[in-house]
Amino acid sequence: MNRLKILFNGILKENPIFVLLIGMCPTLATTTSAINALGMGLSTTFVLICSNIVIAALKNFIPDNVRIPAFVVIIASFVTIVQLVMEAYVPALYASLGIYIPLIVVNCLILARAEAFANKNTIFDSMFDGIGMGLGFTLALTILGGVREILGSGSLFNLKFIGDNDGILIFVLAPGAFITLGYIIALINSLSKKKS
Amino acid sequence: MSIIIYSVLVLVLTGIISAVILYFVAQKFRIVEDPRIDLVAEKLPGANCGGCGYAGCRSLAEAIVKAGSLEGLRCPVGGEKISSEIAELLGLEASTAEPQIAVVRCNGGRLNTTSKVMYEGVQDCLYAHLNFSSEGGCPNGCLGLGNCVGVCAFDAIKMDPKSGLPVVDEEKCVACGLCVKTCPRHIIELRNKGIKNRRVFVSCVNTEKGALAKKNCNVACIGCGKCEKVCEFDAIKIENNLAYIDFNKCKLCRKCVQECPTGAILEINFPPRKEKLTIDQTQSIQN
Amino acid sequence: MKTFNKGGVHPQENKLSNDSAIEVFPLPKQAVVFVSQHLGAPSTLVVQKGDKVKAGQLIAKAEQFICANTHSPYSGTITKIDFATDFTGYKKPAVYIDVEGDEWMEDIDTSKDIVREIKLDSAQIIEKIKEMGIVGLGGAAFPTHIKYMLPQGKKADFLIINAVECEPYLTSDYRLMKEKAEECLTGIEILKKALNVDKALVGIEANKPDAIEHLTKISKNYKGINIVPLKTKYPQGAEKQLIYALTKREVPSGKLPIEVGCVVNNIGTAQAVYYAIQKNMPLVQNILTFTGKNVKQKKNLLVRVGTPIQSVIDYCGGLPEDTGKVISGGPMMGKAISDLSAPTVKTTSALLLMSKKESSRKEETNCLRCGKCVTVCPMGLEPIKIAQLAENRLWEDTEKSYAMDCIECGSCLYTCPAGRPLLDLIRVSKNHIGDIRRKRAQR
Amino acid sequence: MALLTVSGSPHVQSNQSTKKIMWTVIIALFPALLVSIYYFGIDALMVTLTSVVFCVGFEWLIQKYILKTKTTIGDGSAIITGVLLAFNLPSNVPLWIVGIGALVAIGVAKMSYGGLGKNPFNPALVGRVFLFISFPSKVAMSEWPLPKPLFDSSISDALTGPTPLLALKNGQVVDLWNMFIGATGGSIGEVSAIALLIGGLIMLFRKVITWHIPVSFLTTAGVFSLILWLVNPSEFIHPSYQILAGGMLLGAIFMATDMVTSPITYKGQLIFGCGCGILTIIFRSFGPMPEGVSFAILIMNAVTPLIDKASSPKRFGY
Amino acid sequence: MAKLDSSLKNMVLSLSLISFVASAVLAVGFSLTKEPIIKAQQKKQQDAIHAVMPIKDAKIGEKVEIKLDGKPDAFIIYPALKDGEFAGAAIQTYSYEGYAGKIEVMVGLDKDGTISNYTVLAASETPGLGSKISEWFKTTKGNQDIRGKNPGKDNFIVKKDGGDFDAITASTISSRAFLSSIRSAFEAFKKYKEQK
Repeated sequence: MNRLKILFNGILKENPIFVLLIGMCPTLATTTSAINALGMGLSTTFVLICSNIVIAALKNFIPDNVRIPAFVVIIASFVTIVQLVMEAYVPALYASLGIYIPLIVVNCLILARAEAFANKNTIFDSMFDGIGMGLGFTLALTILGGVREILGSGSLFNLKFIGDNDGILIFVLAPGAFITLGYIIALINSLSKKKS
Repeated sequence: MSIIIYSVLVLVLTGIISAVILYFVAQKFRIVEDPRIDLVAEKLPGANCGGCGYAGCRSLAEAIVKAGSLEGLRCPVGGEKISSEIAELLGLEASTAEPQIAVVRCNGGRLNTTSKVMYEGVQDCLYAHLNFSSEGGCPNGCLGLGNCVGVCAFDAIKMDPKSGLPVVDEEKCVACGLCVKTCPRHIIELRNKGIKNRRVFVSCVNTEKGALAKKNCNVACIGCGKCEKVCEFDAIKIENNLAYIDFNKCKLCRKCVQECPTGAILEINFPPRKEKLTIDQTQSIQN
Repeated sequence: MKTFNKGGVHPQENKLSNDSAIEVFPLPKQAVVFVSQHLGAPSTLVVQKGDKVKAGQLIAKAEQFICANTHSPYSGTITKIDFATDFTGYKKPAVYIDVEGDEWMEDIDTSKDIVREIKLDSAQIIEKIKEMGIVGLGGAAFPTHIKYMLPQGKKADFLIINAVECEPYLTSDYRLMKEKAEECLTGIEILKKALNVDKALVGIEANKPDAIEHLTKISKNYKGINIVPLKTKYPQGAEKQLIYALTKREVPSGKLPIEVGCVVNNIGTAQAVYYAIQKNMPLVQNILTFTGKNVKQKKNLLVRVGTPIQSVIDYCGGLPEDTGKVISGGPMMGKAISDLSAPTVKTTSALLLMSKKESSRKEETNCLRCGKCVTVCPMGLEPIKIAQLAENRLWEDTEKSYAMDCIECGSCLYTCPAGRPLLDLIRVSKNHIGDIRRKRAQR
Repeated sequence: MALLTVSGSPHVQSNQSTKKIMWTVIIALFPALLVSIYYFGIDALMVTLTSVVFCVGFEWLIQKYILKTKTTIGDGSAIITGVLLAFNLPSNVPLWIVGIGALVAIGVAKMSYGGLGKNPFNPALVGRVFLFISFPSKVAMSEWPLPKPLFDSSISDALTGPTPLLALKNGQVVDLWNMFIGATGGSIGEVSAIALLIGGLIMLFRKVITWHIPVSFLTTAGVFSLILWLVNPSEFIHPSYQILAGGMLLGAIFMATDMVTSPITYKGQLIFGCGCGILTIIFRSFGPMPEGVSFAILIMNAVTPLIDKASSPKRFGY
Repeated sequence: MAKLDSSLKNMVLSLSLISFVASAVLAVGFSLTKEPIIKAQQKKQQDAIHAVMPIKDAKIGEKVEIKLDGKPDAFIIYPALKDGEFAGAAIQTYSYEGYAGKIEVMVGLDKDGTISNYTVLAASETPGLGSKISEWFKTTKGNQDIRGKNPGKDNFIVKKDGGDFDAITASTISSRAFLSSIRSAFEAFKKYKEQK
């Protein structure tokens, strides 16, 4: 029950993108299409789960004053592994996400969860937190990417549905990311306000 | 193979060097702070409402740890529970105080006064207070522009659109006292919540002489002194033509309520009496 | 033509009662005189219930530094000493007098002769001003003698007389200058002597050409009194703006005019000083403009202090049907009256009756950031900014935006096309800043 | 008798009001609209009407159903946004695109910030730039409808060609007089210098705007482009063309002077105008696009709070 | 186990151990994925070459690097050999004049220099606008198809500048850059033939 709560905490109540607003760099950069967003979300989720587990396991071994460099080393290792594997076995995805993969290292989401959760909780709790936060991140990214793709390119997961016409181009560009994100957050805030 | 050795060497060396640097930096810039402050601050609600008189929850925590006692340092929001928790944490004795609630001591409003003038301008009690007495003419009564509503951090005070008077939500009010400080006419008071939330109080702050007060407002206290006489517990005092019930002495017998000729004394959360009350305002406040 | 350096507005002048000569208002049967009618510490009552008083007799004594005497404007019996409602609806201690005849104290000269010779020296004049309960009649009711007790090391260069009357509607000073020019100028002469200066500057706005002409003509008989015509612009009559207009000196923020060697008094005050010194008559009456667009009988009245406002209205033909607001003073800085039964005080210089339509505020819309409030602010403040901070209850920030420098002339609120209550908000901020400063001083 | 009213002083207010200001601007926009109807025909009118109807409609819908506040469409500000948005679009633009532009101008640039007076950017310009970025193939900035006087049947329909600025960039010759009266290609409202100047004078006379922004804008642009022209007349355009061509006058008179998004003090307004002028010429001369007024004004809108901070008036007594 | 103190010994030990493990893991991971990555990259290159080659089943000869005057980088020519005869080439060319910097194109020419096909290897042009270069110039529509045209005969300049080809709507700069890269490729091709 408690772990379930941790899981859903990341997906809904403390959704990293829509509520906590952390990890904005990949959010804005990689959500030009739903598939890119999904790829980025899943890679981040993988790193997040792994780093959460490892950090929770090592938390007593790491003195407080070196915890940040230690976390960074651990996170960076996993990111590099993801990058190597992706380049070797899924070159197509690597081509579109490649330059953003190394940025996962400095994604605040991962460091924030390490600092705020994994460093204080058990391995299993941390794993669930990683899964929840990762799924929340992936979900948010996919929604954002989906909306931007629909508006910007007139397609979803690369399936075109408005014929030959282009979409509203600005949504594929950087300003579109900000506009879409802003309005989605506004919508979620107003919905959650109505609920309470 | 060389790449493995090479990368291991580089990374381990970086690790060692940065650990050493970090160690000396940490030594040099260590801030000595009582770790108990953090612990106490964690216990506090974290709303930073300022009800305790400090800038925020952390300031209160600092003050508590510094003072080494809870004397006069109390979080009105958290109340007894938090006080005792903090006391336990610091090994202190908790000061006990009864739970309190904000009480609006004016029952004039639109229902019991007739407007003599109209106010126009910024909807701010303080400004109206500077410009004139009130629409009904009472120089002490509620102006009804809602400064108290604006400052409440807990959404616990609302304007009743019918009477034009503020109404305190018993569930939400935490007795932080912000509205008390804000009201330019000092109408709102923190009173003990009372047994089963039952309270008896004089809902008037008008200090004019009886006739004058009554001229402007149907439910004004006219300072007649009947309640003072009927009270068996010496809880009621008349000063400046105004009765005041000391909530520490009041035993909630409700004799004064029946005695009051204008209905300025209100009883809250009591079960209905057998004989019907003459004043229907009591009900309106209860709702 | 000279004027102040920044800001200002030009509301419709509406000097409707320009042509009505000063009329003596009949004595009321019953009068209520407030014990304290000035800015500062309250005066102490020296009469009791049942006492017989004569006009000009002292009824409350100033016992503290910033304080003024109060005299009885009537002869009669004191029937009651109690609280009375002032025109804002608040209660203040007052003396109720049943008026019987019009008997003045023996040493008061009630004749109409002009006495020009000044017998007293500076210190004696100041003492006499204090004794006669003279307060500034420009509106603030600040005890006059204090202005003349210069702080150590300060020397005045100019006496500045405010005869600007920049408020729309008001004509009492104008009538005063036309009808009692000699009295005014002698009063200025006395004030000059009290201050030990040889130059007095009288600022008059250009919309009163015959007053300027008249005074200039007569002032030839007096030494060192310069009549200076000024461009018609509100708020020319504000102390700091007037000093700038006449001398190009800027009073530093938070400082008094004496900082730049000036002392400012209203022309009405000068006349009151004349009566006090030359005729021994305390301040018990003043000239009151009764005006308004719908008022049938627009008058300038010589009214004793303590006359019920309602009786003045009745005398002039009653309240017009659509009256929405009765204002004590001018439309720009006057105060709205909420209780017509209240009596007049020393500084009630006008009663202005405005129709509902004329006086009600514009519909409020969002601020357009047009910047007109900034352009018209004579103090160079940014009312838009202060109001915004005040709406967010950031009082300490309003202090940093210099809200305390506001002279409350109301130009910002007058000019705002969006009808924002700018001045209201600034006044609220000033009040809060006052609290903050008091708290700071305690620490 | 009715109750007396109590309020703080002052008790009189000037007869200026938000509504009056807005309607004056609308009247001032009329000459330019008439000229473009003359040259671009019924299309120009249709685009303008569509834009106005959508702007007012969106404002009403948003206030009524999303914000649930009092509707304020009567103040005329949405109409101005509508007209200005249309003035920045070519007359051959599809009407549904105008609708999207109106939604962005009103919904995104104005209402999201809290409505009239709170928007940091000029809504019409945001709408225009949005369309320009989003539909480059439909709101093409390279091909514009050419003028076709209303009563001249010798020219067939739907001719397009470059705007004067682009033509000049390509080394073609453009007639200055045509640019002055408006017989030239361009977006609906920007073609006629004389009509825009008349509108500006109306606003100046009615004290809706002051001279500071337009004059500093145009002077700076003129001087800066003159310097460039003197340095290299073959590469840079003559200042007289710079000022008459494109959206320069429309921007300087109607867009930059939008009181909501420009600085409040005269000093600030001069800085603002200078910034607009310099940026416009930089964008036009060194940027990839022929036009730069919209971007220049939007960028200066963004720095307006800073200008406000830096240009607060000198206080009395300091 | 209680958390370790932040003493010098603990800090150095902990951080260096973590670094050691991380680097070891990474090094191993790198060596494991090295082969597949190289293979994947080569495959991509090969695929591109084959896709643009004028003739099917051609044997690809030794690559040649050609330098041109005024161009910073070398152009790489992969000659196609049919029955040992030179039958055209795939040329890896580039232009720095794109809207967002460098674009890299693989273009196939037959032995006369007539373009058979092309593919864009790398470009960061504006999505939805400049990014259309990957399809635009092989779409049969108007004057935009460059396949079957010969830079030696046709004018590989956009119409607006007096050439033969339609530029992408609203992306003249990207179109210019693309056509310029094709011209460079032809120059390199000529030089290669001369050298031979």
